[in-house]
Amino acid sequence: MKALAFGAALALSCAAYGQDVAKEIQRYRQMVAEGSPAELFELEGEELWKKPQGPKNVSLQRCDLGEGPGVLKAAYAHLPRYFKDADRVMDLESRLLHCMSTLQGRSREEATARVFGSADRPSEFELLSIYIAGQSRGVKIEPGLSQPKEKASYELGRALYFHRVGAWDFSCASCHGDEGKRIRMQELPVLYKPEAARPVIATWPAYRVSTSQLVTLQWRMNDCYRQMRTGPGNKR
Amino acid sequence: MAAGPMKMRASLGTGFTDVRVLMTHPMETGLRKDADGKVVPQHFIQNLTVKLNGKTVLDAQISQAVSRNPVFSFRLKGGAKGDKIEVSWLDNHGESAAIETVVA
Amino acid sequence: MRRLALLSAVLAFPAMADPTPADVQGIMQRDFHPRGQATMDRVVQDGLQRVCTETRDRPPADVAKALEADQLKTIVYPEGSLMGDWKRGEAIAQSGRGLTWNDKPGDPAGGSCYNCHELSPKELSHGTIGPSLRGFGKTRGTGPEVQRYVYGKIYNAKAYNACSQMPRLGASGTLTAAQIKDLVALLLDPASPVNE
Amino acid sequence: MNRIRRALLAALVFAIARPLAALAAWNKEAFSAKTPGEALKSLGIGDAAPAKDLHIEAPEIAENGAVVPIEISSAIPGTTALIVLLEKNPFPLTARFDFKEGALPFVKLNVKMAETADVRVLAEAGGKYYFAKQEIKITVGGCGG
Repeated sequence: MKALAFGAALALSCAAYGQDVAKEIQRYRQMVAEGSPAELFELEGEELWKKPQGPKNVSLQRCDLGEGPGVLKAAYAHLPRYFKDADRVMDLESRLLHCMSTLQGRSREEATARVFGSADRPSEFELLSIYIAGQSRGVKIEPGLSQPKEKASYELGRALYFHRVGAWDFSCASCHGDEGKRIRMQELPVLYKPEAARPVIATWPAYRVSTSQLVTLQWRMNDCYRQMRTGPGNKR
Repeated sequence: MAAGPMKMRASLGTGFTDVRVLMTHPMETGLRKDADGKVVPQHFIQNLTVKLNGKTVLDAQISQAVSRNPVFSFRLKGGAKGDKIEVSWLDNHGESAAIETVVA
Repeated sequence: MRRLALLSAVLAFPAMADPTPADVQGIMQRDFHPRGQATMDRVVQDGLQRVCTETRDRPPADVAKALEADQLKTIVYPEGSLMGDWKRGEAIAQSGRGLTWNDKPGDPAGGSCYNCHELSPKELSHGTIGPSLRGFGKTRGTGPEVQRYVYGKIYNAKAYNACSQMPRLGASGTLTAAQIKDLVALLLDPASPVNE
Repeated sequence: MNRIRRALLAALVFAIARPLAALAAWNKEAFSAKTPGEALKSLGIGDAAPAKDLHIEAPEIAENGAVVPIEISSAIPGTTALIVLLEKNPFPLTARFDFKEGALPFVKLNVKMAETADVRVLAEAGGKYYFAKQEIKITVGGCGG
């Protein structure tokens, strides 16, 4: 499906030759995916999930990610969602931070000192994220949308998606607004449409080939804003 | 980055055993500069050894041009449940690591 | 919560109906941070950005006309020929650097042209957000009027189409006059690979 | 499944102080060679014949030179070694695999390529050398910033 749209876009400019380019890039991506070391990071994430840490020296294993304390199955697929104990909507990282604070007794300053890691050393959030996301394989992505605060978050996210800002006047929709567009060879999913967003979001967190780095959705959005020429969403 | 985890999977194919091994290693070329503009010294795996039931079946020498966090697939002749496969590596700093698995 | 990035920023906001661009801007000002050359004024919308956001890039014709006239005034044309060197232009078109929080201020920026446009047929990796510019100069020639149009379009695309998705590469301070001239040459010079 | 997983975890990196270092040979001269010709000379390889039975499975276009997947295999009887050269890299020799009794001449790996170039694979069989080549185009991915 994706490959078809991709081929069609190219065919406009360079006919049959474009089909070959699209096919080869597709083959490249498939071969890279088969040889991805992402599983290594899932193992590291599992160790971190089970490792006692913080002043209380306990692990995160009793953390409630929305499906009940310690339940990882399908938890990632149903985030972000509203949490009564915090009276707000949380995504995976903010919920993990909540657990680090309540269960492990860690300070926000310490726990968020390093939100995004490097190729040499992925961050705690990145390793935990890929492990937890791995427990939602095959589960349909359905974030919370029934509670009033969930609806309000959704509406804000939607407004932000179309908000043109920054030195280059971009919104998310500048690139992810129309079907069949690309940046260089990268197809751009129209992310405000759930049917287009689901299969893409399901591939995150991801092992990023260009930098050999493990990255999360928060990183992805933050780096989009970098390239939209605004400031970052994290203080570092 | 020091040696991180390794992971290995061995699966029986028709007439051979497929071995896939993942290793955490920076594979620094010695040509890359860090954020401060300093050259990151060479640091890469040079040797890779695959053993089947204690006997070496594959010896590899590799260069810094192998990608970071290397992934290799090999094929061993035949193979049966219970076969023990061991993969080890040695880098240019003299660091090494190994992993073993039993074909299931 | 501020330290965790964007999603949480949005999620933390209290319930309300139909957020306006002003609401969104408030959140960005609260939760985004300055870094490097990306200072906080980057998250404050200018009038044009505000109108385009509010109208989903389809402003009423009279508003669009007024905005375009306004933007046209920002364009500064250098003296003499507007054609530079297409070879340097090709390098500028290839580069996606400049103005981000991790670019060094003062380092030469690129135009990111290939991210969105097809130009030289030798470059297979080109985007499709903007129209293909392959062969652009073939039918248009190299006359002073077309040079002036191309220079102006690169300098401030919004002067020709108020809610264009193309950055205002001159007006935003991304590219210098000399760089824009090199891009004009890349598009118009008969010797440029674009016009093969 | 669970058992396998436990076994895998148990096997995680045991640091070793075995005489691997003493046994391991790494052909410094060949790996330091700056051209494919010099590298082959250092490996003691003279003539090589083109061979249809030596297969390279690689994409013709790679979106990113940092990770280029290559699968190589030989159907030449008696193949004992496979050698990979990336012709335009600063140091072309990238890998040499020596297969003993028990291993099939097959390997899949990811390599870094500086620019569009040929990947050249050589096979050693019965003291003779064979080669195959494929061009891989390296393009730019993402926004390039």
